Amino acid sequence: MIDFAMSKEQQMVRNEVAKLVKGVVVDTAHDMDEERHIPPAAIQKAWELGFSISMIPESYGGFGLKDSPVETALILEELACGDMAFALAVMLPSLFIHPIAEMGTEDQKEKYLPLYCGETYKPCTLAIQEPHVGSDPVDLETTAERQGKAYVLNGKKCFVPGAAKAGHMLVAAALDGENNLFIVSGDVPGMTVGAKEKNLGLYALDTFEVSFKDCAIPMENRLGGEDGCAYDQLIQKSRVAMAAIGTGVSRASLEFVKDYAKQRVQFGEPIVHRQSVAFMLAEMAYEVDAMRLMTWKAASRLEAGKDAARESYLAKLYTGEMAMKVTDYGVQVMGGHGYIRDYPVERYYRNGRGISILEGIATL
Amino acid sequence: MIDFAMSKEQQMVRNEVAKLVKGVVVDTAHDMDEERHIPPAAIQKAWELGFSISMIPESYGGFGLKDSPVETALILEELACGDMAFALAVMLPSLFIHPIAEMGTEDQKEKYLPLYCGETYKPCTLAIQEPHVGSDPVDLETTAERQGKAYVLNGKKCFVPGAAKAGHMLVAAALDGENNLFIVSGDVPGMTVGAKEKNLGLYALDTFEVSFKDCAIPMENRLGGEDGCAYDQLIQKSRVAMAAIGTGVSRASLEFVKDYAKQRVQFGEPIVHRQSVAFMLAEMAYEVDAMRLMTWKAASRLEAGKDAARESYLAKLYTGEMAMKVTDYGVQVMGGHGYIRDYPVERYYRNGRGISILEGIATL
Amino acid sequence: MTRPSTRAKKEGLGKNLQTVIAIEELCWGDTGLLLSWPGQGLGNAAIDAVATEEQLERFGDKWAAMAITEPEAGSDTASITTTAELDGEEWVLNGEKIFVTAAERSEAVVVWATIDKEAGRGGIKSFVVEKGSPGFKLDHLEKKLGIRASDTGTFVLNNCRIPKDNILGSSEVKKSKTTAGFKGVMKTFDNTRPHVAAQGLGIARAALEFTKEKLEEVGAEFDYRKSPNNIKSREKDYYLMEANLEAARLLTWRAAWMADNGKRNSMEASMAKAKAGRAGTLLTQKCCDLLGPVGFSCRDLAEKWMRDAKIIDIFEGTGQIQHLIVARQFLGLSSKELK
Amino acid sequence: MTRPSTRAKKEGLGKNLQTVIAIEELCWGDTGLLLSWPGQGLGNAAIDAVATEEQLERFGDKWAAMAITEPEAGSDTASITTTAELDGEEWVLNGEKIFVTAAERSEAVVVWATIDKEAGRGGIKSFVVEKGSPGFKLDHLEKKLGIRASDTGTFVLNNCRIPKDNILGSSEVKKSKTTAGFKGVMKTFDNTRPHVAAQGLGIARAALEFTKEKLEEVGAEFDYRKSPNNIKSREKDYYLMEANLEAARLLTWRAAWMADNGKRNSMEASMAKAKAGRAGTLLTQKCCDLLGPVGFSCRDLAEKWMRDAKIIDIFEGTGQIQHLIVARQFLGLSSKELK
Repeated sequence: MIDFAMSKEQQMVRNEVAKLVKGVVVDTAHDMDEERHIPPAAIQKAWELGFSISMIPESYGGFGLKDSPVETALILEELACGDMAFALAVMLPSLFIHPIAEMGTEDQKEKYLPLYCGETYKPCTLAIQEPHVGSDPVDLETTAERQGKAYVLNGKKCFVPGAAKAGHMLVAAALDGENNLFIVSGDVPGMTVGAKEKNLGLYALDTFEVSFKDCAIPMENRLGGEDGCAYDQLIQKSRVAMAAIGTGVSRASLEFVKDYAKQRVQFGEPIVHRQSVAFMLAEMAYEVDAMRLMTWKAASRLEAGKDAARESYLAKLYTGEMAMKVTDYGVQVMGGHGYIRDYPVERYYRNGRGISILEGIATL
Repeated sequence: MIDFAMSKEQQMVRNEVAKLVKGVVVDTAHDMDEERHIPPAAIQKAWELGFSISMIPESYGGFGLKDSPVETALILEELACGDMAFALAVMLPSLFIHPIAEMGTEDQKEKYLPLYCGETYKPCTLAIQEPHVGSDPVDLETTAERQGKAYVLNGKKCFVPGAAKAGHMLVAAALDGENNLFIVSGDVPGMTVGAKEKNLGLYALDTFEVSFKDCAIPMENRLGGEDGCAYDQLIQKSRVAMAAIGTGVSRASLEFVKDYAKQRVQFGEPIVHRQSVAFMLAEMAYEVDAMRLMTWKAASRLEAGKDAARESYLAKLYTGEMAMKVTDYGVQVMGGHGYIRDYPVERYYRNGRGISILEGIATL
Repeated sequence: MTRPSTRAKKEGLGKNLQTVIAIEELCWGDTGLLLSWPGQGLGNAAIDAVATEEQLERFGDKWAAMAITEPEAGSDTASITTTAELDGEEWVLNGEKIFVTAAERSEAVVVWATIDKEAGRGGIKSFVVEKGSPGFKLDHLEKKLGIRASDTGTFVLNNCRIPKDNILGSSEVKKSKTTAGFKGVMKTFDNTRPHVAAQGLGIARAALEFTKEKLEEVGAEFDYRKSPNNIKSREKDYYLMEANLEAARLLTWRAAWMADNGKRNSMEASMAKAKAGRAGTLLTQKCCDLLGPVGFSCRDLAEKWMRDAKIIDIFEGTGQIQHLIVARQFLGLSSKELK
Repeated sequence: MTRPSTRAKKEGLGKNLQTVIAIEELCWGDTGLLLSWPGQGLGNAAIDAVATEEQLERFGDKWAAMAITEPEAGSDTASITTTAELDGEEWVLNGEKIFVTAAERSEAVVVWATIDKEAGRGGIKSFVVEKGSPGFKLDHLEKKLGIRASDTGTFVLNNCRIPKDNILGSSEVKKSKTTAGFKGVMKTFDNTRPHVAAQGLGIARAALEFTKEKLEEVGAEFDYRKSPNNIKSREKDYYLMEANLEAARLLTWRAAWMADNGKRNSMEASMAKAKAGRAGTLLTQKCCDLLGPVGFSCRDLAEKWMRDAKIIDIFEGTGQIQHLIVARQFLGLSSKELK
């Protein structure tokens, strides 16, 4: 049944996040970006809303609610509309918690979920992307090899959010040509976390290069045990999550320049009275809507338990293209002012480029 | 030395062609398209200007002038600005004459050039393109095999202009993996010329599918003799020729809608007073100029005897993309009127799509 | 199936959505054919929307075309000059109407005319003119770039006389510049823009499916897992086209769903039309390019889809007009502020 | 090498062309650096163009920035509100100027101010204000998306006093709306727009060369023979970028060549700027995308080129302003007809 309306519950969740964003993100996003730092208190405040652990059974410390990819997509759009770096930082533990909860063995769930589903935000993360040109999350160069009672990891990851402080991380590696995830403790020998990366965007988010050199981890740390895990499903969720974030960043740019362009007077009239400006805004408006609809469609399939390979791929491809276009228009509408870091469109432009490039940095 | 000025001679040539186009093409192009026929008298009139044979030595019937790819590019733009089908029909014999003159053996020149360099337009042509998806003029499926004293051709060609009436044609085929051209007489057994093709554009131009089934041709009909020919150079010239034609078609659309849009009044003002229309025209204007400059640059390299692999490739790629965009804008500026065949932009739109698709249908 | 307005009332909600889905399927076949489908078209939509019971009785089953555009009035529908004057029990119409879809096949034409030039938009009314009315002549049919199965024609009205009761809606002239009457007629378009967008979806999907099939025949592989930058150019082009088509489809469905749920959808209808018109035009152009010779030959249908798709960017409001509508509503601007 | 106007006069033709070629090379290195090059920039261009012999003597060797934009006057340069009043042997200036390139490093600033608000454009004049003049204060420097090596600042003029002779050109106020005086100042831009376009070429070429190198390292092959639809997506993207860069370059060279040959090139200069600004922006975005992680990391320069390139689409007249100029000239429209 095709339906474009949000349920009451979905509206409630979105409003809650919007309130949080208004309270702790909107006024500080610029400073977080400048100072390349997100205040832990702000993250903790978001953590307390409990989105990351709502679907975790109560016995492991969560709320035991039904997992809802659509709801998570709403949350991510709203957070990213506030600030993309903040959104990624807040949802960071989900990168570890959700795959464990969905694909882990009983032992793995019991051992790891309670560690990260407490009242305090504790970083744990996921390492998927690799730093070479042409890297592809489904065609991994990082390998895992069975040696006795251990898996030995070799390879390099980049854009691993929160790696320096993460107690544990999931690491994607190819085992006999099949993609797998491995639970890696933050202090395992053979793993090196580099200095904080400097990137085009996301100045406020701590991301790291992580290298594995003959890094041996216990056999039981293969996610899902001997059967491995549904890796492709994680990729699908990760793509839809990024699509939701792309929608949020683009919407932020649209909303900012909409007001700006109505107030900015040049040649005796507000600049929106010119078709060249007005048509850019019209295009931004319908592309943001289209991005959201693509995201919702893919999320709905996941929510219904269906395969979303096609829908998640198209959603990320589309939002990747359009986030760049919309955030570019955002700068362009503002002209010289758009180039100055006093206005947020400059940040949106840099972050907007990340939507198509970044992989496995968010999940539903 | 970078120079953007036309020489006096070049200006003269261009003016002469412009006069011809004004006299015999502009008013009749629509009817030629509707009737899918070009009056032979019009073609003969153009033939008498002698462009196709000016570079042929006088001993073979030509004028013995210096070959000038730049001048030919100017001619092609001007003709195609009148009508693309007419331009291709008029320059048709060049497809056969020029490669023979440039790459043929002495015997081949003596035998074939006088046949086609007379006072009367006589069709002879070139068969390069193949009808399958993904066909590529440098990766031919048509083959030539040496059997005794003959080459045996097998394969299929399409969009061969004037094939039904051509006394001779050059056929591109791979011989031991190398691309070659073969001189094929119009009545050779094993060659079948199909019915006149119906195409998206170029209604007035006669093009044909031509099949070769164990078609044996004499050994001496390999262009350039035992050494073969510089096939890639023909491809370069062909690409630049198409770029010149793409510039012409696009310019025609631009010129027509420029006047239309200045006169068409809606909402109380000429539609050019709206930025959305004016900016489309501005973009069309600079893209037509850019197309021409790309064409000239490639043609200049050929004129200087340099390799133009890169420049000819980029010129065709660019004009292929932009001819589609410019002719699309042409229709769009005119709205409903653009969709009606009474106005030429409809024809330009269909022909415009041909610039990137068609291969080896024109040469310098 | 394709005439929702009257039936939808009886069968409940969801009809707009059903309609756009049905139209996509039909136009996957042929848009020209859909436009030549009896009763499908703007004329009947206008009658369904505003006719009285008595008029529905007389015209409800007649195939009605819509005649708005004039040689000097295209996008600027408010500037039409065809006149209607009441003479006793008859309206007398004079003027010329161009680009009338189903001009030849229809049984009646809904003609826009002004009953009071001074009143501007307030004076514009629509009239049902049946074929055979005195002074009503089909002047000629057009040759077009595409949708050639559909007949498009020009009517001349030369002292054309029709019964007084053939006016749709009230004959009262509202003196204000943008009256409810004119807006009522324009509102027909809010409902039909998603339909036009759906036509574009059908054409584009047909082209895309054909292209995929042909590319697969020559070795293209479509695997929704691999990074889009490492694959063949034609494969990435395909994915981008598919994504754009999906985006246009979702915008179209949303606009129709809003109408079904009683939400004002004028902006969203224009978003759908703007996106579907542009995406369909670019997509069908690209399909021909990727298909190479197969995309230029009339032996297959790719070239036809390219010709057909272009009309979606043009009729019932060009892409530029749709952007104007979206921008004005999104930004809260009047037509005077954003011209 | 990058200050052609004075030297070109001595050395003959071809200097504009030489300049744009040199600028492309320098900006292949770093555009921020070029903008921080002493004497490179609009201020010196303005002085070179209109200064008297005496003024050339005094300011010719000073590094001069240009101050036009105000908080409420961006593209609309005619609406500037900074005032200059003659008080005895001195001009007294009041106002605020933003987005001044080389604000900190320059030795003097050419400030646009009006000496008669009633006169509109006719009242706007430019004045050389030397650093250290009383009442002339650099308020702050901006943090920017790109060209971060260049300093961009805001000046406040608070009863700033400068000698009477520091006005460039005549102090006569022409009462007509578009006066020769204002046009003269605007003309400076005709000469500099191709220079700005050339900056874009340099940035774009650097990004493109780096991308090619990196793609080749992972197996991309560039062979200018094969049909563009049968190759890898990243290879076709590369070719399209290369073609667009070449198109922008040729338009830039043409505009410069016209200036060298005494031809009026205002339209062609805007064509070059419009194309180079847009092509450079899109191209550097695409390079980052194709490079994936390498395009997002600051370890390499791709991300910097993307940040730098965007300024070309904005400063010295946005892309929209350039399209306006092209359209007005191409269509023969006044600024009233095409706003």
